[in-house]
Amino acid sequence: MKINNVILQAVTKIAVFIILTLAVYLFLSGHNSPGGGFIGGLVLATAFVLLFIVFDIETVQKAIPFDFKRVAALGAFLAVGTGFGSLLFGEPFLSQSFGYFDLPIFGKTELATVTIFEAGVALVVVGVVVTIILSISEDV
Amino acid sequence: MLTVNIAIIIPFLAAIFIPFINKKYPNIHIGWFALFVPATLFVTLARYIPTIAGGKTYVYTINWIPSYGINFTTYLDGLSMIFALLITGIGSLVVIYSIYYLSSKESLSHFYVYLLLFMGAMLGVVFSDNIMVLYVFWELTSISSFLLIAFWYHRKKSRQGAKKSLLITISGGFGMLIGFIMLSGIADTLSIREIVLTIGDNTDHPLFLPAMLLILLGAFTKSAQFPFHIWLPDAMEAPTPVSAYLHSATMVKAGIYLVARFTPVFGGEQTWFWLVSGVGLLTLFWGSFNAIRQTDLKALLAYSTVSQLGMIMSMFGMGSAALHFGYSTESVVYTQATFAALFHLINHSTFKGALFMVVGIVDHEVGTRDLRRLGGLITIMPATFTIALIGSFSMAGLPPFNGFLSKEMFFTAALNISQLDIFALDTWGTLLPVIAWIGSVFTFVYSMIIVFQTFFGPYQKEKLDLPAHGASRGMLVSPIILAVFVVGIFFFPNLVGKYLINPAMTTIFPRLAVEGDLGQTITIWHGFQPELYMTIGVIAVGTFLYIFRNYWKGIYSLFPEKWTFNELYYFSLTQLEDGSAAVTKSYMTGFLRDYLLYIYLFFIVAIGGILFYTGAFSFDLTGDEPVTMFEWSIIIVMIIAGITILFAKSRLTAVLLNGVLGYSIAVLFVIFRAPDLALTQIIVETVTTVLFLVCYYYMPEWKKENKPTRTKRINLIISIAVGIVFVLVALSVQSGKLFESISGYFENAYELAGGKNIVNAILGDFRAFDTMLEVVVLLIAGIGVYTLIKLKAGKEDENIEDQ
Amino acid sequence: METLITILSGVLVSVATYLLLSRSLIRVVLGSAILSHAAHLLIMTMGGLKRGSAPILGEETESYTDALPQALILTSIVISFAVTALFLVLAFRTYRETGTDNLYALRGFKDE
Amino acid sequence: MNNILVLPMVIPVLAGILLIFLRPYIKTQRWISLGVMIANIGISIYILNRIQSEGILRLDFGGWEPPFGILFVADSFSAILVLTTSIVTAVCLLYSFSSIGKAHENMFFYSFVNFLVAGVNGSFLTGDLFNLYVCFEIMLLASYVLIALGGKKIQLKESVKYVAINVLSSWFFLIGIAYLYGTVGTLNMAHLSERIAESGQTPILTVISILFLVVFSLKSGLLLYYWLPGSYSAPPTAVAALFGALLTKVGIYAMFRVFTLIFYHEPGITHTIIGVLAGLTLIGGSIGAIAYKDLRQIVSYNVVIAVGFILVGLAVLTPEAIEGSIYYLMHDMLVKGLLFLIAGTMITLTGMTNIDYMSGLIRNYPFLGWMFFIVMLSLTGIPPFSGFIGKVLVGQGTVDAGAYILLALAFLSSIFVLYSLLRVFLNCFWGETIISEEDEIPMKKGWLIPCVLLTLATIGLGLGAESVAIYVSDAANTLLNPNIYIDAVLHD
Amino acid sequence: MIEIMLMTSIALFGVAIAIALFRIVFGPSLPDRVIALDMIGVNLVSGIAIISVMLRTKAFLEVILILAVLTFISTIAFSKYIERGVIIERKRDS
Amino acid sequence: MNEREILEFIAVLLILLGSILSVISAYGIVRFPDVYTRSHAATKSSTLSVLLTLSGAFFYFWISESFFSVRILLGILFVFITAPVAGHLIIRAAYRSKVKLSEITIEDELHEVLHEEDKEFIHKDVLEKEDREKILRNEDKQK
Repeated sequence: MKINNVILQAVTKIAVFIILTLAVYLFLSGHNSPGGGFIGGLVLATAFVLLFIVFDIETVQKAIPFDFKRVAALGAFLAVGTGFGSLLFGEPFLSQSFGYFDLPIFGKTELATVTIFEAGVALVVVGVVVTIILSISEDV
Repeated sequence: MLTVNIAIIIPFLAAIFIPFINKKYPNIHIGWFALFVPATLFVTLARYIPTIAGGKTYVYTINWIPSYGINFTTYLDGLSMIFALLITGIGSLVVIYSIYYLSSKESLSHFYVYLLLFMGAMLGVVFSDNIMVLYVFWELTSISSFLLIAFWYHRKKSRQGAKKSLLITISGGFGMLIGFIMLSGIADTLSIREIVLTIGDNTDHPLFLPAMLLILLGAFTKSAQFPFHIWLPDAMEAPTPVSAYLHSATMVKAGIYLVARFTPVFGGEQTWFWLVSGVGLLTLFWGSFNAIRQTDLKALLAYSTVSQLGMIMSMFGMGSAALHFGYSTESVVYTQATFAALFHLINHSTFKGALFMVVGIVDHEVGTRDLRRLGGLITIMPATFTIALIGSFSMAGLPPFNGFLSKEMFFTAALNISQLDIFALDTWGTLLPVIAWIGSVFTFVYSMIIVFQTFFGPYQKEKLDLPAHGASRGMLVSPIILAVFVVGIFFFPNLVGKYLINPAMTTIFPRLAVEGDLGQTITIWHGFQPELYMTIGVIAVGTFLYIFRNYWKGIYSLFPEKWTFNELYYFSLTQLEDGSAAVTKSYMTGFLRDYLLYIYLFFIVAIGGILFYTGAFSFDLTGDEPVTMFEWSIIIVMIIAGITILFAKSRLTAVLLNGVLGYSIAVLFVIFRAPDLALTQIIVETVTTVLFLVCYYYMPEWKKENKPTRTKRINLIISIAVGIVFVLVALSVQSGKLFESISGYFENAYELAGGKNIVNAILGDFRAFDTMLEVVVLLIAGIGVYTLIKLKAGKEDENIEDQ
Repeated sequence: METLITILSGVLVSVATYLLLSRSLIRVVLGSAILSHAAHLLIMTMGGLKRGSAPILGEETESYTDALPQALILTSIVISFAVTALFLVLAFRTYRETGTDNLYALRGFKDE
Repeated sequence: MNNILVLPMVIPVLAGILLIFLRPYIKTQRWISLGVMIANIGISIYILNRIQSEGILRLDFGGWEPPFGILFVADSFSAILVLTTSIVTAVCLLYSFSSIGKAHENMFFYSFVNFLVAGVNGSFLTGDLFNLYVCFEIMLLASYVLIALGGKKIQLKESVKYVAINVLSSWFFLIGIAYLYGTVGTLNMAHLSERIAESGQTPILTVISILFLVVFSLKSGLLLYYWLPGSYSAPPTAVAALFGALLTKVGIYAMFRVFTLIFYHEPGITHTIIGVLAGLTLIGGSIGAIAYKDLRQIVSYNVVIAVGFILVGLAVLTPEAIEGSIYYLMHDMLVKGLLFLIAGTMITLTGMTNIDYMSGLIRNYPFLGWMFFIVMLSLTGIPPFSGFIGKVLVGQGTVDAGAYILLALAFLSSIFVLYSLLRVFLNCFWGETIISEEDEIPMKKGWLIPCVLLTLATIGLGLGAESVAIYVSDAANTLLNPNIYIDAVLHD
Repeated sequence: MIEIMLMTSIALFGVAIAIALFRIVFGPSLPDRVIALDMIGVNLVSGIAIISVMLRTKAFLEVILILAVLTFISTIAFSKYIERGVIIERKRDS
Repeated sequence: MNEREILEFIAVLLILLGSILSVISAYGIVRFPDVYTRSHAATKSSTLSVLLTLSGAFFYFWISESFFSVRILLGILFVFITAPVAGHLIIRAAYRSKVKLSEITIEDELHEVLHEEDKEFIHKDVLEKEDREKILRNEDKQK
């Protein structure tokens, strides 16, 4: 007997949208309020987890065709790479810098290398969490 | 003078080249190349005899590890000269002998490589001035001897003998190393010469005695002194040239050398005197006594070697008494024991080498060494018989062979020393000549056995493996040369005395030597003295015992096989293995609970113990913040949830309760003003819960633990104790805060790092390295999970690893 | 508060210890997860509790709580998550491969 | 700027990440990993020499002054260990090329090895206690995966225990850090040392130091070595060799660092306990080494003995003893790697693990046999191989300190090492040949060359002990005078 | 006044959580427990909201949202576990 | 009391109301006889309580600090959307896994539709996990 999942799937689509918004918000606001790469990444990962739970793996992967191992590796590469970036400028490893710029539309904006670092962190978190869950689930 | 250093290195270099030469000229017996090395060295060294006899010494240093004073310093003096000549001289003869003894089917290049290694090591031992370098070569002799004994390694007996010799000699070597370390600590130098110079001021150092004992341990094990002699008979599994070389002429004498070398350091001490001469005499007695019962010719020779080594050792011990006095006419008398020791050392090498070679010939030509099967060979191999006769009679102490001279001197020395009134000699001194005499009687008996059992009596052809025939000429060359020396030294003993022994005496008694001459003249005939009567007694009683040996052999059954030291060795080894297997398996259960239990016990005992031992526990509530109602309820919820996990009936309940714990901790983080933590905690908790759920579906249901009540009780006690220790330490830390945290600095995060969220500024900037690494940790876990699940062992991989 | 939290984490430690000492692999994994909870609470306590406001600058306050332990816990949470995940999967694989989750049956080397 | 300090750790990390992308290209993976190790050898030699001329080097990450940021500190001790690690890993990698198999290589094997090395090197270099914990975790996670990689039953069985025990020990580490932070309020090791020196080592600090002792005992296998024999005998040879050479050494390093830099004020308690533990470890290891007939077990217990031996040096805390321990540490890393490689090769060649059933291998594989012989001598401490100088110096140290029981145990254990390996040699290599010409599995060059390299290393280290003497004595000097370290970190 | 009201309400939430824990501990069926967990989650959301009000801080507002999201996810996960055993399916076909 | 304080008071009153509701629903979850009835208490009143509390908090921040919190609004929205679905799912799961109904239940119309295969109406808390494993293992063997 087929189990009807219409309600759940309908709600999930909205919920995932909310979660994604939240994830992006948390990631960006991390510098000045709770959040940051980790949490952003984790929330993003939970969005995926929700998708995997509600839909099935194949459907989700058709929609989001990433190899999450590579996503994780890319993230780690970014995180370590920012450290290397400072080597190029003769600064100590992992030196972060930040500055305030007057951008035409956004006004006074803070740009920091930390953001790249944090993006790496977030990617790793997403990649790893999804990889773990997928690996286990596929192993039946 | 570089020659000495080079003399040590040449054999090693030659050893490296032997396999290559062997490959290049496969038709020529490789022994001829090997012979070149000892022969050249012998000649080179012999050229120094006159200058050394003139009192000159040579020192040369090559730096090895100067930072720790370990340098390759060689020292050529009288003592090392004697040994070096023996090593190279007998070495040359043995190589010649071996060329005819070993057929070219054997892996000759191995044999000569080992032999040359040994030769180099041995030269290193006698030439080294630095005790650490001495130790280096010392162990090398053990190793090369091990390799030589196990030359026929497919034989079980060879392997066993090699193992025994290696274990005993290396263990003794370790003892010696510790002794050397202590000695260098006392004297603050590694050079033997300097130690000899400075040791006089340090004889009351607390480490002096242990150092002496440990160094003696090394010497005794190497020289097969009682009770470490057990390795030598088994070492006879080696090819006969090896036995002749290592186990009679050279390696076993390394221990003697060590005693001689350290006599100026330790001599004059009562312990040294009694240990060296006592053990020596005991070995003399025990070795000669046991030699008689042997039926294997080589084993007999092995025991005879043991006893002869004991004799030499005891003479060195007696001679050391002279150091107790300053130079005077009396003390010179006592040094003659040492003189005799050196003299007998040379003599022993000649006659024992000859005898071993004879036995090798017999074995080679007849195919057996069993005395019960041998007999009547005199007609078949007359030349061999002659050499055997010369060697045995010399060993028995009969004129006109060199053994007679040294035996006489040995008696003289024993008698002289027993007259002394130091070292409690007035009570025990008479024992010395008595034991010496008894040992000599037995020596006489077994010497006769060698000659008469082998060469006289009925010829039992049916018992022999090979048809007997005369020895090949080449094999006879070396023993004949040695036999010539045996006789020659008897007639011209003072040549040896003046050129070889006197300089060595100067080395052994440096303080006496500066005062006057220590040299002696050896006379063949010195009138009707007690020692002559003793010799006559030896011959009379010995002949009697030999003729009636079948009547008294029964006493050997008084010493059953089980009680020998040899049996003790095997027994202790098997016991050791079984015992350690039992012990190890009793705690290495492979059961995780047991392992964790050990850890927890260690934790409780160590931490709890120290906590109370140091009185570190303290408790202070005053700094605490007040607790509100909500917090109470959260904490109580957590405690209940935690304890309920233990009693949960299904795995899902447990996971759920774990989730409650996680979420509650998140709330606590909120209460403690840690928003980032709370966020992370709840998400991580959820993901973990999902993981648990995903995995647990495939795992068995949470069964009730069928553990004995006792186990449960122990687990409970341990858990509670761990919790208590944990809390006690935490409380003590709370009340024992010493410093303010450094984190005030981070409150300037906005100026320093441009972030208002301090925690994030720490993670992303101040301690970004941690974050970077933890990302890596996460990555490893992720990829690791993937590989764990994807890479499964195929059936074909499950072979050996699961035994 | 500090004492109370310390005792709470002590209880968690005891619970985790008991779980770790059990025979069933899944209990051991759960025990290891609870252990990390206790450690995090302890680190939090060591920095002092409820003093000052959340470590986010800009909110008008005179003092902030100690931010360093929070950063440490954050790192530690992630690491223990990684370890727990790996351990869990390992337990799972072990069960699939050997057919048991009883540690007594998983003793490994049989004596030759 | 000392950015070069971070390279021994970051290059492997980066390589490990890159190799994930290069998954299908196995050849490339091999050469990259090997290249990384060789680069690390060069870098660490450079660092080592710079330390001699400039003193201790440090790198503050992100430019944050200690004690606020994290930093890497390289003194001679760490640099020596980094160098040795790189050498051993390079050799083990070389061995794995021809032994580990496609399936493993395809499953990120080289990435994990790189991560493992990164963790090890990070642990050696870091100057921050919490960062040490993180580096430990990197190393441990990589080792968890490596030990189970392949998924054989025995691997899984042993890795479960290994992981459980290490999770517990990491937990102890974490609470130790928490306690220490609660008491002293800082994490930088030099700063910790300074603050503790200022306030004196109060009783509670001593208790905490014992907690750290528990942690590092677990990691290094000091008395708490129960996990070691099982888990070291489960993984493939190349991995086992890496473990045997590296893992316990990190624990030993940490113990040396912590108990010479931070908790050195109460040697009467802490170092006595270390001494007792070292003695017990020597006994337990010696007994274990002769208890089993399984080659892998014998080899693993030899690791235990070495741990006890090295820590004897820390327990007596005299300059000679520390120098001896450092020598022995280097020696042990090289030789244990070699021992594991040879033992693994023997098992692969014969398909057996019980030494009673192997026989006469030397006829088929003479080179292997002689290298085993050399390893045996080297481990026993027979000169002129590398174990000798360490043994002598530790002996001198114990004599100076009057620790005669430890001295006796240390040397007696060497006899047990000799006996256990001699049994292997006599049973397996000598005796009647059991492998006929047809059944003989040909020895691969790829197995032999790494062994030869390490054999040369042990001979070289033995004969050329003088060439490292200045580094070792500088390392010992730094360890014994914590102020040198503190000044370099805090008062520049 | 406001303070007291807030204190009362947070205490009441504590009581509610404790009661829900009773259901988790004693079951009897799994769905009972899951429902109770869901309820605890929701109550914690409220609790955190009150704490933010009490502390007059905006730092925890994210926590509220996240907690709500996660409660939802875990409830779904649990219910799927109960219903089918499998949480994540490779391909939905039943 | 000015206008602002009154508004604040109302906001806090909402919160208090929510808390009282939560206790009531907690009481319900203890007292009701079976899982289906309990879910009423847990999902309906509990959701209301959280909505009330969150609105209270939202208004409070809006009034006292004039901070219009999108996050709380999002939270309210989220709870509002998901709570019923969660309740629905869990009860469906309960029913499908054959959690027994209370003794006092009069009629079970769904039974014939969903559980026609087992007429005996086996009362079990959850489908036996062991059975599932057996099936799983059999499948493995077949492979």
